[in-house]
Amino acid sequence: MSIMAYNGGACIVMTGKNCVAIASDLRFGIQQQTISNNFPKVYRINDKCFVGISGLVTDAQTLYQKIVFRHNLYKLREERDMSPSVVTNLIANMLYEKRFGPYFTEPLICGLEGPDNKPFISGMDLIGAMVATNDFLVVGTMTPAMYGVCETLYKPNMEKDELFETISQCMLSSLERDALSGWGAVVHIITPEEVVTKKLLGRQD
Amino acid sequence: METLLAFIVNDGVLCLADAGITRSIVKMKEDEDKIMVLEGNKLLLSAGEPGDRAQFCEYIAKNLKLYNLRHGYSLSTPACANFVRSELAASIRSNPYQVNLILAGFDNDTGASLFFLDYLGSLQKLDFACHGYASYFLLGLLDRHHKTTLSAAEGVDLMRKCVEELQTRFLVNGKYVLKHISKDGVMVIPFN
Amino acid sequence: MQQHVSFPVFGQNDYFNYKNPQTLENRMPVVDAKKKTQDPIVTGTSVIAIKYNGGVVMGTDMLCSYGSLARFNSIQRMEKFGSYTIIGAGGELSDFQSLSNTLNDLVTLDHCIDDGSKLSPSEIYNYVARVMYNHRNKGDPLWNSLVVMGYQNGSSFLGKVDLVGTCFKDDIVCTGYGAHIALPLMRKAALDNPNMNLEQAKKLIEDCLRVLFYRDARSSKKIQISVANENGLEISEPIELDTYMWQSGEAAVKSFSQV
Amino acid sequence: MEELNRGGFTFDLCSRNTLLEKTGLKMPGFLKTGTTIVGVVYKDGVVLGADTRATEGPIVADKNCEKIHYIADNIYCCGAGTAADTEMTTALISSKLKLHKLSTGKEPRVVTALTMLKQMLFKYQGHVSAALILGGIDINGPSLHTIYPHGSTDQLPYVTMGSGSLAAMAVFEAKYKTDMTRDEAIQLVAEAISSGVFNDLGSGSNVDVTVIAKEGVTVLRNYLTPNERKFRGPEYIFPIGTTPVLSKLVAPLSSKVIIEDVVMS
Amino acid sequence: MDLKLSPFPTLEKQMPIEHGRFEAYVDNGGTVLAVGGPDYCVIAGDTRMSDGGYGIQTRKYTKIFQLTDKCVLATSGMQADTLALQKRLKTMLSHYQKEHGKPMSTPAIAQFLSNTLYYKRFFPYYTFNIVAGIDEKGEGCAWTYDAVGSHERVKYASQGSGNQLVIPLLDNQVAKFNQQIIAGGNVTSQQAVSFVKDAITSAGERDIYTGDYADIVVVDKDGVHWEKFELKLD
Amino acid sequence: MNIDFEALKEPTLFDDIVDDLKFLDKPHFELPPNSNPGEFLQHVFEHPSAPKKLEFAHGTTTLAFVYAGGVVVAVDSKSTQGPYVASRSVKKVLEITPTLLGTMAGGAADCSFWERELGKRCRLYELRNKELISVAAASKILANIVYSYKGYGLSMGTMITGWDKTGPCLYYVDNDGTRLKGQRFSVGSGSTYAYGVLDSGYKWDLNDEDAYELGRRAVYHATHRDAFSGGAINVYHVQQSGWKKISTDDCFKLYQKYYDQVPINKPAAN
Repeated sequence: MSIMAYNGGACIVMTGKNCVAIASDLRFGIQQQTISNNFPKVYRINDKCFVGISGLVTDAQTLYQKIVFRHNLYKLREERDMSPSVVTNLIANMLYEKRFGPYFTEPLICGLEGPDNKPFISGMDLIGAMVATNDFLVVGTMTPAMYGVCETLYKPNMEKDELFETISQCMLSSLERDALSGWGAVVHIITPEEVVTKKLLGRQD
Repeated sequence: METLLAFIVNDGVLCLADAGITRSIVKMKEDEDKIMVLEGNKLLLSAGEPGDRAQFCEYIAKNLKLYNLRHGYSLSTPACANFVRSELAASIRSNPYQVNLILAGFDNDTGASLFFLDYLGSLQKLDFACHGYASYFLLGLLDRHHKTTLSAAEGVDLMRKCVEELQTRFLVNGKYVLKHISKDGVMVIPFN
Repeated sequence: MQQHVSFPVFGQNDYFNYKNPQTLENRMPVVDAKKKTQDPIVTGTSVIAIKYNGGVVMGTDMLCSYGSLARFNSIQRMEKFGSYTIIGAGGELSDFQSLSNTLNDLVTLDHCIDDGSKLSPSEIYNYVARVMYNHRNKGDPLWNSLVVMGYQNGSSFLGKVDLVGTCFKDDIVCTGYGAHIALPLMRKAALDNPNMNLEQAKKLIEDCLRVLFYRDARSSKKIQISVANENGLEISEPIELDTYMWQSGEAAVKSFSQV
Repeated sequence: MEELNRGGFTFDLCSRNTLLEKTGLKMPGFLKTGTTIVGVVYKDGVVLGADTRATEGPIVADKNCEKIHYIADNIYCCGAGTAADTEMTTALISSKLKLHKLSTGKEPRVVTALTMLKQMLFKYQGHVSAALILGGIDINGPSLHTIYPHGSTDQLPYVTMGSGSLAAMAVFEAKYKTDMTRDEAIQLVAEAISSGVFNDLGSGSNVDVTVIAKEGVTVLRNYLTPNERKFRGPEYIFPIGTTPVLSKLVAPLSSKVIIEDVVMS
Repeated sequence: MDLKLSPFPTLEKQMPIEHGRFEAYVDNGGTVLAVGGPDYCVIAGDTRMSDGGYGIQTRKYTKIFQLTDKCVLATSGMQADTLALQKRLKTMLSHYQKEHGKPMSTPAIAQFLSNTLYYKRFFPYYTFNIVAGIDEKGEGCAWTYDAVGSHERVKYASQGSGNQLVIPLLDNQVAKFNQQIIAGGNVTSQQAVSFVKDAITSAGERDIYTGDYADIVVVDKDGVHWEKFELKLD
Repeated sequence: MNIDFEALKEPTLFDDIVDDLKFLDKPHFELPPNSNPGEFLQHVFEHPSAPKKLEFAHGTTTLAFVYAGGVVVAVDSKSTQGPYVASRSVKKVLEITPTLLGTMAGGAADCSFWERELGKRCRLYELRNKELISVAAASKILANIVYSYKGYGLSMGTMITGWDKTGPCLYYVDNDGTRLKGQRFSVGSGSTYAYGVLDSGYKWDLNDEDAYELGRRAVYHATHRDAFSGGAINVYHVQQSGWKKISTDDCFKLYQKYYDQVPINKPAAN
């Protein structure tokens, strides 16, 4: 078993029209034993930036705390929130610093960028190789399944409700085939006006 | 081969730990207390290398005390859990502690809470938590029978059911220590 | 050599009296003393071939290497079998020679039967594929990549067989480094000119072998080109490739002292 | 406490990671660019080319990534190998070169970038696995170099790197001429990259080309896009309410939370 | 002293690409999938055959093999094993036809393939199979296998290098998992073909071993209908 | 003594391809070349340039227990290949004969092939002896077969159960050749979780409905905790008259039922 799959976990980010969505599963397991079915992997950095971290849970928690620490310093210094692209660069550099002894986490970043709230998503591998696209990104224990459904079901310029249904279906369908992630899912839709969080009914086996 | 088990009941948390210390094939001791009381309102259950366990738990206990002396008040249970997690996650990089932990506590404003920590430094809040091979037998059983609305007496009965199951199916058996934490503080409940 | 364990169940009267697969002679296949090719010793490199509008052209160089030693520099790596088929071989030379013995026996047998029907390229191709696959199953592979080409009754044949028995037919076939270097060039050429004539095809093969000579350290510039078409089979005499004007790099390398 | 602005690699997780590996867990792989990257010198400059596929094992992780990195206004660099290494190495050298330029007040030379890169890669003895093609133009005219992960370098009129290097090199060996025109050079580079894209599974999607000439740099991002998706069925529509939802929470934005002064009475 | 007189210097271990340890198995990649309907079955398979690494050996090797006029076998994995398996089945099916005077039914073929694979339990065929077609009642059916013959009758199936990409999509669009509102009724075979094309195109987008062309095969009461379909060549 | 003259024979042209035809005579197992069959599959995929390892369908929670009313068998239906869920609809109760049931844990192909074979042999026994085979004998046949393949790498953990002259009977048989008679067994990766629930709720004189629910619950909680178990839960009941399938319940539905989970946006009409 890969270290990345030790605790299980899956995340998807997807863009819509003036909105972005981020979804994660809820399992926290130790190898094949499920410890908890209430462990969301999405963290709020600020109103317009969310980070999903899958991989080894201890590293995800450590990394999240470090990001928040840096973000707070940034806020103290600049009196503004970090934009998602800045968060991306920050995390990429933090991860690459540990090139030879990496954190076993793959973060996804999503949010709304700039004054005109352009949807922004990005992701990276465990040593900070950035991947920036404008449709969707996935990480987790069963990435092929997630790529497969997203590739087909994604369409550009979705309204927020449509985006919610699409990302939820992508998430639930790929969890259906993943033994190490699942046990329910949570979706956040980020729009300039509000952040809607919905907990999905998902399989518990 | 050690067993830690804790679950929330309606007035607090019940914590059970085995009382054995084994070395290779020898049973060294049968009355070890693996449930440490922290500042009167928290219980730290630990399992793992005996040396690491003692060192780490004492380190945590003394630092909590230090915090209390410096600030004049104690860490809440969730804050304590986060402190323990970051200490574990930091120490594993150089000097790994091979300890698995459960932290239970009762705070006057938020009530009872229970945290699961593994030796890597993963933290999760739960209604019931179990460490060791025993978890393979007990998690299913607790899923079936545990409710947070159980009274303390019913909780003790459930503990007995768990121990009974271990005695039927688990290779290793010995004595156990049971503690209950509530707004009235920590109480050791006679068991075995 | 015992290669199989009988299934202990079928066709027996007494269900407790089955042949026990654990008994010694059944348990282990006898390890025979014959040395099996697990490492090629004297090897030929790429074979490349392409179909054109009236047949097939194949080219190889003539070098057989012993590790990094250019050991034998005038080996013909293509051979005719019967009236319609040529096989080109890369990989272990001795394995190809042994295979060619077997195939020649097959051709002789076919000749002796004298029923007016002759072995077609596709028959030989299928036979070779089975031989290679069965050798693989015995853990005793013939360490070759073979290109089978032929021309019979107005249709061209071109196929490849490798050491585990993988086999396929295609319009362009390359083995060894050819599959990495020549194949892209030939695919592009075939795309640009789908209806190639013999001259163009020969030129293409020659060009590709030249590029292979530049980049494959186990190749030589002494080559042979064979053709299968309505005039029958032909394997050319050795050809010496003319190679590049090496001065071409001068311009860019003139400031090399900086590096 | 978090150390800030310290720079360089840290190795504090290494011993833990070895420990984890000893428990039988497998180390994960990194994002790789299978890649075909090429460069060619023509009459008045250098043309660099790259495909745009990034892979994670057999899965395409990014269909349109950028592999031609900016080093300086007159120098660009193509990267193959571990994606993070190529990105970070080129970014680092780029910033160092900028500082160099600011302190000397002169246009950076290609060999300066080359030396910085090779010294850095040699220092890490191949563990930073970046295979690079460095192209640029300076007072000595156009020049083109390859840098291997261990720090060895060379200078040639036409070069290829990556898993598709053989396919691309075949095109160069067959069709390279000295003193090509700009258009010929772009054509040749595009053909070499296409050769990699279509024949090497590690390379794919689009062709990026960057032309570096005396007059300036032309970045032809997605110069060719031969691999657009060919078929799409009817759209998949999920009516609102398709997915079962257990709970919903609408969090107002913190900027919209109005904190009113409490009026003292 | 150990004096050796050997005719040549000792061989270096570094060999060109083709040399090295003998590997009994090669994965030639590719994706196959099947969707069964009320009176038809759609089967698709790409035609790329890779060399186990980054090379494409040929762009047009079909992975679908017709067994009877009601049943096809779609296989991905090692091509040499696939071919041996196909030949073996073909021989046995023609034996059956001669002995019984009728072709073997699709469910019988499904069980027969399972046994055939299990006889290679200790030296398995590196093949991933789907048997699909229509059964005696005329209903579309598919069976999916693991390498040693564990099999299950299913409504839809996929195998091969793009399996994990395709299957959740089928779960979503054919089985309609996790959906409270399900629009649309029975799927016609044209709709199924269009969907299958979409699915294999998506697999080709993300799986490097899937591509070039695809065979789309429809099995219905009139027999087996083949169609060629273009995928990406990169 | 037999002397092997095989080596002295002149090789013929078709020696090489004749292996392909041997299967026509008689079914048999083909063995890997020059190696121990039990280790072959481990070694062959070790090399870095070897293709992806073959993953056979695996995983499971199965249980069976004897009580006053007969035997209850409850199983999950998930099959996994590594972390990938190959299926959630596997039939893990194998209906060997109208009176005998077997369960499947470990290698799916191994279990289904050999229990199918066992079914054939039991039927033959019945035809020869004009009486049903006892559960003891049937399980012994299976144990003997797999024992004879010890070291070949078979993987199976199965329970054979039925009702014969001696009453309800339950045997556990695995690939090592272990064969145990007992009252309660649970096999598979999720078995320990199931034991926890089963032991705490088991009584000899359960009524039928409670017994079914106990089996179902035990497997349900195992599927929740064990990543490699899940799908639907099948419950069978072995009675004097033979076995009867009681129910198939999807774990997802059971979860919604046991924990009263209703979506807030549930459509009214459906």
